[in-house]
Amino acid sequence: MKKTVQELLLVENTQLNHDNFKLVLQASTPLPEMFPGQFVNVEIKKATEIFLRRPFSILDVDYSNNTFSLLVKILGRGSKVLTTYQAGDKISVIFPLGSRFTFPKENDQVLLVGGGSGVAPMLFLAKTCGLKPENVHVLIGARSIRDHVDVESYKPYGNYYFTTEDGSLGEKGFVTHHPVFSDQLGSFDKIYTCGPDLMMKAVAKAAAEKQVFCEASLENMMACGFGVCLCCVEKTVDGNQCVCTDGPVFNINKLTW
Amino acid sequence: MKKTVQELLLVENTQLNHDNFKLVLQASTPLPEMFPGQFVNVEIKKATEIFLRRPFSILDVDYSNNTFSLLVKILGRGSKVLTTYQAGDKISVIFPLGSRFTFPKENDQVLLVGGGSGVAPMLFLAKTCGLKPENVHVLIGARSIRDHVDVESYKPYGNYYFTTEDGSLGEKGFVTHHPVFSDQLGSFDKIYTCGPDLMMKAVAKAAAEKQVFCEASLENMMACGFGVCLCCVEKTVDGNQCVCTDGPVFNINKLTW
Amino acid sequence: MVDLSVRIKDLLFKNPVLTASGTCGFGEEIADFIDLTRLGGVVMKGTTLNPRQGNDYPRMAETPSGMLNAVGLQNKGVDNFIQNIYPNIRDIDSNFIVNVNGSTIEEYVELTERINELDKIPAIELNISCPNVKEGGMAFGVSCPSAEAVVRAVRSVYDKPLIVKLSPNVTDISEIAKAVEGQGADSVSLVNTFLGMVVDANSRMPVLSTITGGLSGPAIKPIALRMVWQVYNAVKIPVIGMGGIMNATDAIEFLIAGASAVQVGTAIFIDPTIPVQIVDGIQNYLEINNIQSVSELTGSLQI
Amino acid sequence: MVDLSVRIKDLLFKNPVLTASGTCGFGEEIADFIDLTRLGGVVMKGTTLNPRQGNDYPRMAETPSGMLNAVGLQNKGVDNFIQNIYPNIRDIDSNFIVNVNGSTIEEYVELTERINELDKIPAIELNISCPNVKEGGMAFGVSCPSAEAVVRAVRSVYDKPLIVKLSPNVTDISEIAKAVEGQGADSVSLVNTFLGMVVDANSRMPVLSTITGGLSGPAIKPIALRMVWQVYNAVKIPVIGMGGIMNATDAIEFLIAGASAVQVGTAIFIDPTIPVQIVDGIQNYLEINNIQSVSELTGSLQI
Ligand SMILES: Cc1cc2nc3c(=O)[nH]c(=O)nc-3n(C[C@H](O)[C@H](O)[C@H](O)COP(=O)(O)OP(=O)(O)OC[C@H]3O[C@@H](n4cnc5c(N)ncnc54)[C@H](O)[C@@H]3O)c2cc1C
Ligand SMILES: Cc1cc2nc3c(=O)[nH]c(=O)nc-3n(C[C@H](O)[C@H](O)[C@H](O)COP(=O)(O)OP(=O)(O)OC[C@H]3O[C@@H](n4cnc5c(N)ncnc54)[C@H](O)[C@@H]3O)c2cc1C
Ligand SMILES: Cc1cc2nc3c(=O)[nH]c(=O)nc-3n(C[C@H](O)[C@H](O)[C@H](O)COP(=O)(O)O)c2cc1C
Ligand SMILES: Cc1cc2nc3c(=O)[nH]c(=O)nc-3n(C[C@H](O)[C@H](O)[C@H](O)COP(=O)(O)O)c2cc1C
Ligand code: FES
Ligand code: FES
Repeated sequence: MKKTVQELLLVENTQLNHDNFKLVLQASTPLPEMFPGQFVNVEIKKATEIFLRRPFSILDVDYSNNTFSLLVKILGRGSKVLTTYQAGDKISVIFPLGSRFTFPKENDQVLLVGGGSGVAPMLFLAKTCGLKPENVHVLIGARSIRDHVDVESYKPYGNYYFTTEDGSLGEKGFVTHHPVFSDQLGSFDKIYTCGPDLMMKAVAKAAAEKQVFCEASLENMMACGFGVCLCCVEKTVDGNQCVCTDGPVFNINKLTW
Repeated sequence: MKKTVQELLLVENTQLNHDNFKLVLQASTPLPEMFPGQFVNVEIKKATEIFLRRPFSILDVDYSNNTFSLLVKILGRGSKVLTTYQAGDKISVIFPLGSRFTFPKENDQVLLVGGGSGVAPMLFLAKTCGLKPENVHVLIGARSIRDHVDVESYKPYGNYYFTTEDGSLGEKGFVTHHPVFSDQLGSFDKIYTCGPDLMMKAVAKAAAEKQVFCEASLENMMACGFGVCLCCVEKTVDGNQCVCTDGPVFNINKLTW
Repeated sequence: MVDLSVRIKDLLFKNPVLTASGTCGFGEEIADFIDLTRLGGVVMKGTTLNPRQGNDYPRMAETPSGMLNAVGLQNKGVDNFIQNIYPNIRDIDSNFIVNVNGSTIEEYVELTERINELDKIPAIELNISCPNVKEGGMAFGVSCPSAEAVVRAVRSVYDKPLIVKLSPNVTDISEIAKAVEGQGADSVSLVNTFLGMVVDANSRMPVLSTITGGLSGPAIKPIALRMVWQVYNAVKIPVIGMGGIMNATDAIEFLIAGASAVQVGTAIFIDPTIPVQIVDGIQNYLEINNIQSVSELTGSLQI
Repeated sequence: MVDLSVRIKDLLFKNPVLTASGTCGFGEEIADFIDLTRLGGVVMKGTTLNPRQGNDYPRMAETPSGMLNAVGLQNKGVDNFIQNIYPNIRDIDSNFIVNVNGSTIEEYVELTERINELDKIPAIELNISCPNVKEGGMAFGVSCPSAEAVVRAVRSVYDKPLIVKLSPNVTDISEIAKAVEGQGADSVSLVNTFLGMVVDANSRMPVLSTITGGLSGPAIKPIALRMVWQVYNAVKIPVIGMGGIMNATDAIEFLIAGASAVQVGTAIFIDPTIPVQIVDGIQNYLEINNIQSVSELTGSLQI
């Protein structure tokens, strides 16, 4: 998978909730194969004082149309401006970047735990991991129902569970409070997680305790995204590693959390 | 005329030729009175690495709609990005700025000489100077017909003459080669000019020779536009003066050209 | 109500936001846009003993997130200031500070003495860091002995608060700060502009008539902030921070890094209402964070 | 055909565009994006005698038109370089230059000796200007005596082209340049990053784990350009210019101001194809302007 810098065409920008948008980008040539966990690095030109690119996970790929999509959550200046782009705009993107989740084995029971901007790779993994839907369990946490991203189109690929901090959707509390997590964790063969640091650390800790295979996709701040700046490092048992090339997906045994 | 910083609404952006656009901006409150020669300073946010505002002359004002218009010619980065703004966009503008042309006396015969980005104040002056149309003579120079800005809607306010360097519209050559200029200059009571430095200097020289009253509107580079940075200075017989506050309109006797 | 006031020696500022010299004229020029009495202070355009025409046009170049200027202290001299400006500003309820410049120590001293006679000028800012003049200016501010010499001479004729404005074009700004503190400066303000240059690739000429000019604006903010922090840790007198402040968050960062007050410069060119927006923004920040007094922010960096 | 080649001592560069140390790994990392043989040279990631883990995360902060980094010379040490990197790059047709770092003069010398054994490393860049390490680094580069001492020691064991990379965090960079020229440096490259700082107003903490870091990118371009011009006017050895170069026009400005070659750093993070675009852009500029050889541009500033 050769990395490239390409000017892509924004073909769709759909607002999903108050601060989440789905952007669909089209290449003029066939896309390389891209996998859950991988990300792209997006240039945001329509703004003063945004200098670096911003990384976003791949949410989905449609090879037949040369398109892929991103789930963009407004966090700060860059993500905010990006969500104002309109169909027809050109956007420079570097892709595909980073490592991928280890796909499960046939008949594995897997739990995917996502939150915040970490929902995208979980949905993409659910869709493409190759398991029967009944073996795929996706747990999504949000602050409140208004922060929840509708996952209707991903429902065919797994079972969905929700938590919200205020109880407005699904169980009240954090993802770790959901019965599928708190009661059944040991029954999964593999756990995958992406989201806020605190969430991932809680998931990793519980997985480690139950000795379940667990991979987390980190979102460290990046300057380049392709392994030259050494800014995105995470401490691992093998020393500092680059989240953008050695990761973003790490087996939790590698991490020093 | 108090200067203000306001967020204005772009209500129209019309492409006039390959590199000229007319932008119409609307205020939410009544506009102050604004005069030919005066300008506004526009913030251009939808671009990386444009830091300062960009000054543009007032092309026209419609007090009943709280709108005024600008004629924007693409010169560099800022003007280019500005012309991509769309109706509905908000733009921060500081206005009104600078000095105004001295209005002619009743029955004066006046010649207005404009070129390049200097056409706007000439059209505004023709429209608002209060003379009978037959006393107003507007001479506009361009490189070629494709650089020419259609002035149809200003035709009722005066007589129009054109020069192009390649002869594709009107007389071939510079404005100074047009008969209305070369033959009749002495017959005018007042001459007004705005445009490229070289053009204005040639006009000023001829006017001085014939001892005709002449005002030029300068376009020195500006940082602030309201007299605090002292960056826009022009040498005058009274020392360095600020084009943004002492000008942009200067009587040519004041200038050291 | 939170307390926004700060003190430099015995001079009270109603809030820590001042406008920077050379970017707000004498205050009057921005009175259309803001109520000057809302500002902690106004540091007026650099003044010299005799009138100066400044440098030739072009004096300005835009740069990424900043600008170069080479104004070169254009001003009408101290007599004009006393006769034509001072009467207009003397009764405005804010601190109008004169930015004092000279080509020689004698000029600095003589100008200071003239300003000293003006009751309603509560302080001076001694500019030993202008990069745009051939004589004096920055030359005084880049070595300890010369900085000490000017400050000593001016201190001997001036009893009101003496702020010394430092140049960032030095290896170790905290050494210079300590040197001027040692000569009795009541405060240091930093930074003045960085010496920079812009070339036009087409004409192969410098853009500025003076070849080099002074860089200001957000581009320099990270360097200025670092310098404020270093100087704060080196001296006991209050530090006035500036360099690329565009909004309240920027200003708060300078306070946290060690500034007792801030100056807003180039931002005024972009929007002259920014200084007042910053006053409001700081107040808001204090309220949200339950901080009683802005002075608690100064040097509150957690490391 | 215009001639893009430049020479530093007896080393030929096919064109004046190099990638800057710490921004292109060892070249291989950007080989997906560009053909490395199109580059004049690749200055590889800063190398030390022993492996270094570098500083803690966070090591990076975006700033207006720039960024701070505090990587702190993370690298696997010279042995790893010789065993695992050198074999991959030795036959690529470009100049792969090692950026040499040490905490002590002895370390600089020992590392240089190791690199000297590598046939296909045609030159070293001696980094006496890294602002992100506690020992050595910038400390050597901000005073003439210490800069002279390192260069003298390294020169005595190294006969190939020796480029010395200077720090901009000094009062007078031309003094440092003259000092290292006096010790036999074949070229100076400048600038390394400016010491800066970013504070998070909410947490009231520095953003970088190291408090301060090195500022790079377009923000620093006007200052870097001024320094290149000053150094060009002060020394006889060729100057390699860098600091915020984002496109061919920027690069040409550095050449005009006095650089014989340029390095492209932070721009690579934005678009790794920029260095090659710059090669093409310079060629295009020469053709349009009827200039035979890029070396005619060097120092061609009309003043
Ligand atoms: C590999 C990877 C994949 C990602 N995938 C997605 C995705 O699919 N969808 C999505 O919405 N977001 C994703 N993110 C996060 C996204 O990159 C950030 O939200 C975005 O860069 C924020 O930019 P901004 O300009 O809006 O925020 P800024 O204005 O730059 O920053 C706002 C605040 O957020 C902090 N911040 C910025 N970026 C990060 C970060 N990466 N980690 C922690 N704090 C940060 C800043 O320090 C600042 O305090 C991903 C990040 C990485 C590294
Ligand atoms: C009082 C005043 C009134 C103006 N009225 C109009 C108007 O009605 N319509 C219009 O189209 N333009 C007008 N201009 C000119 C307009 O401001 C510039 O074209 C614009 O600022 C260029 O910005 P840019 O970002 O596109 O160019 P940049 O990318 O900033 O610059 C491109 C090139 O043009 C040069 N340049 C930029 N601005 C100026 C300038 N003001 N004078 C000389 N050279 C310059 C730069 O040095 C550079 O070489 C006016 C200028 C002034 C001062
Ligand atoms: C156009 C201009 C003129 C300036 N004139 C002066 C001056 O006369 N005296 C002075 O001490 N500083 C002067 N400065 C420096 C500013 O006061 C301030 O130190 C510097 O611009 C950094 O702050 P900023 O980035 O907020 O502008 C000037 C700056 C600019 C941009
Ligand atoms: C992330 C990063 C790492 C760097 N590492 C090194 C290094 O190891 N050795 C070195 O001499 N310079 C290093 N530099 C400095 C660059 O080589 C260059 O001097 C500086 O960034 C200015 O150029 P630029 O603005 O084009 O990036 C580094 C710069 C960055 C941004
Ligand atoms: S972001 Fe540059 S190495 Fe990972
Ligand atoms: S542009 Fe600032 S004084 Fe005229």
